Amino acid sequence: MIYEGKQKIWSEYQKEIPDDHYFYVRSCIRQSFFPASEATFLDITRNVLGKDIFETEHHTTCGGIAYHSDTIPQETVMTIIARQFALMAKHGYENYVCSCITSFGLYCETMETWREYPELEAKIRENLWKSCKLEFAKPKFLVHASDLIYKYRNLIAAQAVRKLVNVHTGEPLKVVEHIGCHYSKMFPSKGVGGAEYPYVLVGMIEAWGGEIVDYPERRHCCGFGFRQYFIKGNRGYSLSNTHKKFESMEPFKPDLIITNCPGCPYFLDRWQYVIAESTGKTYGQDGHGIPALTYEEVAGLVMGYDPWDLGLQTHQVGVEPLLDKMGVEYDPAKKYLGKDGKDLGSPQPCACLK
Amino acid sequence: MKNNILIIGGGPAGLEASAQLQRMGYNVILIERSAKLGGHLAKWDRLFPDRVPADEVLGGLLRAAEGVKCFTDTDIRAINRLEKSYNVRLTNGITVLSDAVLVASGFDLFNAVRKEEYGYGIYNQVMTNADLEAYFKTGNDKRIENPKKIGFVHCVGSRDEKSGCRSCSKVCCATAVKQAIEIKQAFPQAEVFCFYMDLRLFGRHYEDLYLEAQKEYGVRFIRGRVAEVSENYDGTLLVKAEDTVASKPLKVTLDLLVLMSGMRPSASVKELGEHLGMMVEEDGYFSVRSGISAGQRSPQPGIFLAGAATGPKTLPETLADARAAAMEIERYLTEIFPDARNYKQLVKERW
Amino acid sequence: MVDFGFGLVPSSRINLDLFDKEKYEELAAMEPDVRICMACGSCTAVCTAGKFVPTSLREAIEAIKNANSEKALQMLESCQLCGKCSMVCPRGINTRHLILSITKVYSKK
Amino acid sequence: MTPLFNLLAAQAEVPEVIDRIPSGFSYFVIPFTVGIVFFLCWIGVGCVRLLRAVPRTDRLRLWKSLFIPKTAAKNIKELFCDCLFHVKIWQRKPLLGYMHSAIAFGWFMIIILGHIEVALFVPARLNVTRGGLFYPIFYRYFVWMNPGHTTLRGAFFFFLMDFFLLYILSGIALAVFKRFRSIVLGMRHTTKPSFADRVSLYSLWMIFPLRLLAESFTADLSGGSFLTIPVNQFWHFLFGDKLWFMPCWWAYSICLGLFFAAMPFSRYMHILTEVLWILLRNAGIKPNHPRKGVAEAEIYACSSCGLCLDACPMNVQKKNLKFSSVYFIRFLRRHNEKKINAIADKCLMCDKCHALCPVGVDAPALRRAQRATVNNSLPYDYSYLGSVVSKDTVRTAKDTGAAAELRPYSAAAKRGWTRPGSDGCPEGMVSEPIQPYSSIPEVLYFAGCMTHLTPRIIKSVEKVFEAAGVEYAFADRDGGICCGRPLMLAGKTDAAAATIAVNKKMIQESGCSTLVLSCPICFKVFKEEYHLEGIKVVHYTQFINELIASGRLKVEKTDRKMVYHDPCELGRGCGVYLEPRAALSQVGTLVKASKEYDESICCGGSLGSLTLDTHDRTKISEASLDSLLVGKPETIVTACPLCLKTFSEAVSNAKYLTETVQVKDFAEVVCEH
Repeated sequence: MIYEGKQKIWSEYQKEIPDDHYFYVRSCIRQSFFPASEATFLDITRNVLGKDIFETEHHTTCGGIAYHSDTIPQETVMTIIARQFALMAKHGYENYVCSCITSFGLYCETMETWREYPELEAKIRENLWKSCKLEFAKPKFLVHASDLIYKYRNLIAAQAVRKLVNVHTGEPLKVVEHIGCHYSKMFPSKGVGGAEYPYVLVGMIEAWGGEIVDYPERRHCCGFGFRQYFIKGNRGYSLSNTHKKFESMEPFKPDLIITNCPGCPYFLDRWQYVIAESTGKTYGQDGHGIPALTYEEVAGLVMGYDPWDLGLQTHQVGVEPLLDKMGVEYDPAKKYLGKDGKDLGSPQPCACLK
Repeated sequence: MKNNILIIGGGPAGLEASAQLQRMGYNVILIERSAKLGGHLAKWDRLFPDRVPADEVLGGLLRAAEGVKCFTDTDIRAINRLEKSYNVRLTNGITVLSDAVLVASGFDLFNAVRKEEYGYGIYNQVMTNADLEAYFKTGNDKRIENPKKIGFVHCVGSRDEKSGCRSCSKVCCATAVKQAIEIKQAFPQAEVFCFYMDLRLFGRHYEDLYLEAQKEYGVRFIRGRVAEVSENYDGTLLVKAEDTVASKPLKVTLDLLVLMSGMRPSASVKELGEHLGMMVEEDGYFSVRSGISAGQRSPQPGIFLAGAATGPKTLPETLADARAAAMEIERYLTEIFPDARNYKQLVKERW
Repeated sequence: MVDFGFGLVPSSRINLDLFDKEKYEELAAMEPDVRICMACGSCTAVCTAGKFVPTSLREAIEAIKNANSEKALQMLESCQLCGKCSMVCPRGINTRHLILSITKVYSKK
Repeated sequence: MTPLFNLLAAQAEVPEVIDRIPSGFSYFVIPFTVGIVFFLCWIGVGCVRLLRAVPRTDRLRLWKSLFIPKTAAKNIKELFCDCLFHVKIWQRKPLLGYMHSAIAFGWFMIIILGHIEVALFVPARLNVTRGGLFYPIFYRYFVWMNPGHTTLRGAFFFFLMDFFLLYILSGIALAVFKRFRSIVLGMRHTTKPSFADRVSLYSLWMIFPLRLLAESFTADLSGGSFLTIPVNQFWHFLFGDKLWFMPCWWAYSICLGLFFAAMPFSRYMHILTEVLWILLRNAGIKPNHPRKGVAEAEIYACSSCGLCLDACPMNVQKKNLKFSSVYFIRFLRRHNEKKINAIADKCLMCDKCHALCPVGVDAPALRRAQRATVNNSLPYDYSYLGSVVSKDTVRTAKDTGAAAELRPYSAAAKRGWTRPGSDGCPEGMVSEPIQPYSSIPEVLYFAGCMTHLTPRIIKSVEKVFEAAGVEYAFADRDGGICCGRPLMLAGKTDAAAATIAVNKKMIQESGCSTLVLSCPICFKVFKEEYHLEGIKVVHYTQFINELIASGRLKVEKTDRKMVYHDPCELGRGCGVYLEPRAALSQVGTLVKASKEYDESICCGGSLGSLTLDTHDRTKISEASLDSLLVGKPETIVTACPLCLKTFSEAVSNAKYLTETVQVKDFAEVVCEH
């Protein structure tokens, strides 16, 4: 690989990311699967870096899942989005940051559509007024939460207590980055680094001392694909897509997968379990899997958060080997204890996946 | 009658035209922005379909153009139209008063970096047709060390609206087949694949070249455009395309991938256009008086065009075009130009 | 092993890395014309057997080059060697011998 | 002048011939004896081995055939005509014929006469124990004439012997001459002799001159005639009385010995194997393997005379000479599997070598058998044939409504195959089986695969039928299946059988009384392999000729100059030469081709060859065209879709740009008049 070549491309796909004052919207999936990730995001940005990130309990889903599953029409989803924008305007913000890639893609799609068809935007305005008596203003800047962490990557690095380095060998950790398809494949110009060699996560890894892995199926979808997963009969396709990615990254022996999408960490994590249990194949060292983390979790780790506070126990693939490599001290006994210290109950041990 | 004629561009078209015009007794001034005459021809090793050495052809052109006043490393600073002729100031300080101007600004090769998905400049084992010609000329390129499997991608930057070129570059198919044969001659054990959308082997003997590639060299032609290239752990390339004949997606591991960069309008077109007040069409090439009956005449009286300045052309087409331009200039300078009184009238009627 | 009610789906992608060069060269030595097919499909269009079951020399050649000799054989097993294809082939491929040769080379295990 | 019976009586007292050497033996006979003994043993063993390889039923067939008067007569006739007089060669190349018959017949007579002499004069010597094996051969050495007692009878034999010796010598002379200038005897190419061939060839050349020498030396003692006596006197004149005749007799014997010893390994073996082959052939026993059993007799019957070299249409290119039948058979003898296959696949199966073979060796059949050994075992799946039904409304001159659609799909469906809306049949659906024929047609017309590539044939045939008011059904209007002949030609005999069975059913169900075919390839196989009892199988040339003859079809004669090309499968294949010509001479004037009838040159498009490439085929087409164009015809008429297509393409080659000749089909031409 010729690194300079990539830098040239990356330099052509840079977007303006304001430094502060954001209206934050959460992700349906992440709230339920990785609640700690969003909490960590807010904690880092607000408390550690002292940024103004506002969120309101009145915001709803963006409707993306329903939309991509062909259960609601585009106008409906646009009206929902319009309402979110209205909330942002109401609270006097013009920078919009969302935690979900599906939402991010959908916001981009919506704004592009409105740009192409102003009459549609007018119609949505009308819909929103009729339904909620609200007026909306389009955000001046639309970014994804990972864009923001990318923006702050060096600030974070400055406050980091450890690097993405194997403390035993001194080697940088081999990291696979996986961006959500809807982050930049639909609108390459809207993502940092474009669609072919996206930079948003690479930037973080480089800043935090890790080494990025460039494997053939890097751009391939994690396998979620909405319908492919929601209909059980199609799950084989979803699984096969994930399998393809792991087969492709295997020779590079990655220590960790970092993602910026709600679906990806979930599927890259859970499908490893399914592949292991149904075929006996595992991809990590000696029977372990490859931990698939969110960028907030990785950020949390380098900044010295307690792994269990980061919710790493909610992953199917055990993170302990990673923590050992990074020299993160943790208390195995506390793994399945909730905030107030009461036992959450530990999962059944797996037959194949350690 | 020693009219001055300024020829812009020292490639095959410029050289051929200047040789012809000089023979007709005109006073030819040839300017070339780069340091060397010959344009792309100077960088090429052998030419399709008969694989004649490019140097021989160029040598012939240069010999024929001997005695022509020519300035290399020279560009145009400014042009202003006098009543009939043009006053041209060159970057080397010289000013030329020329009665006719021939624009032979040629073409640029498509910058393969623009097709990110092919990874040119990013993966070690990806090169362009020009790189390969250079290898054939010099015999050294760190990317080529006994490759076992080699792929050629046709239409890189051609027939691709996303990379800003809807039309066909005309020469790449034949070049690809020629290079496939040559690389196979260099590495007889190698497997060679050509990924094409349509094989446009229109010229005489081109089909023979195609047949030879299949029959004698076992080159595999796959109808389908490479869509994604990525690098394997061992540095080899994983190439994905569709075999549209079998209508199935396809993947293959290659040691070397050659991109057939197409023809793009020369970068100089824009400013030249401004200097000469000449229109450039949507495709970026100069527009002509009439694509059929006046392909060498620009809309501007006294300004002529030849070669790839008016769209992709093969070498023989370019040379023929240059000769045609020479005839057009001769006609203009004898029938229209001299008649000072009715000049405007004649231009209206005959230009 | 756990049964989840769904599993990995085999890829339909052609993998040219599985192409058996030696066998192909054996075939080409027997009938060099296999190299010069340009996939025009004339053979398939006139095929006598093709009227009743999928029979296509063009597809067979394609299949072999795409490392799928089973399909190639299946595409030819109904052939009656009537020779219409040899009459219409623009490249003058010796189709009947090619068909026999393909069957010879690829049906022997 | 004493009457003959007195002479016979006279012999009683005074023998006419006296045993010169009482022992009746001399060492010089050893080489010959050894040779002939070895040879006889070889033959004996060979015959036994061969007959044991032949299946029992065939063996019985052979014995029976010997006693069936008809075949017996045929045997005798052919034995004389083919083996001794070489009539077949006479007919085509008289000089060559003379050469062969001179040597064969002459030698045969000398042997016979030699034995008769011995039988008459020294009968005791016929006994093997007393040298019966060699005595008659060297008779002239062992005896001398009782001076003054020579009779007319003796002189008569002397004369005959000398006469036949001379006859042979003339043949030998020609043979020697042929070695160097074969063209004079009408052969452009001759076979390359193998080592054994050379040995026996040269010894054969030597045998008779030496015999002349030897006998002439002893002519004054043991008698001679117009040839030997003068020579004898010449010797005396030359060397006086000292004649060393022993060396000559030795040399003579050695040559004979050599010849017989080398014979089994040389082409000359055919002299005897031909006999066996003729018997087997006339007994109607066919080879089912290219080498074993009957085939062995056949391949050893080949005289490698090389007539097939000139016959073979591939000989237009020297490089292809090595694929001629004579070499094929040579390799069969040598069991050279690789070469055998290569040659077997090249052949066009035009059958010309068979037609012109003086020994009647059916090399194409052997090649097919050879192909079968390789290709018959190749896998195939004809399960779909089960669903092939033909359907056509009977059409008469009046009714020309389009035929109902035939679409058997079950096979396709079985293999889960659907072709959207193919031929009006909805995707994947199987049109319900339809009754094959709406009413019984008088004539069933089967066009065949190839004819569907030459629609003009179909159009013309239908036009002719309608003009003649023929009630007919079109068996494969919507395309049927192959006739099976191409499969047979490729050696896939089982697959062919499967195909044939299906077509046979379809035809019998039609209930037609006559089956008309426009493709000779189909015609041959329908005639020979289908056994359609009660159905007349005719080629459209025959059928149309009949229509014209019977006046059902009116044609007017023009002075259009035409040449007729005999398609291999129709002419040599089925012996149809005259009908097409008869019909054509009704509509125009026929000119001759340089090679026609059973000598016509294959058009090059033949399905017979498996490996011949386009370039080689074009060369053959050109040779064939050149032969057809000698008479400067306006039109080349042929009666085979393959020939039609091949010629039509060939005349458009650069080579014939100047030619204005047009290529037409038989029916097409008939239509035009």
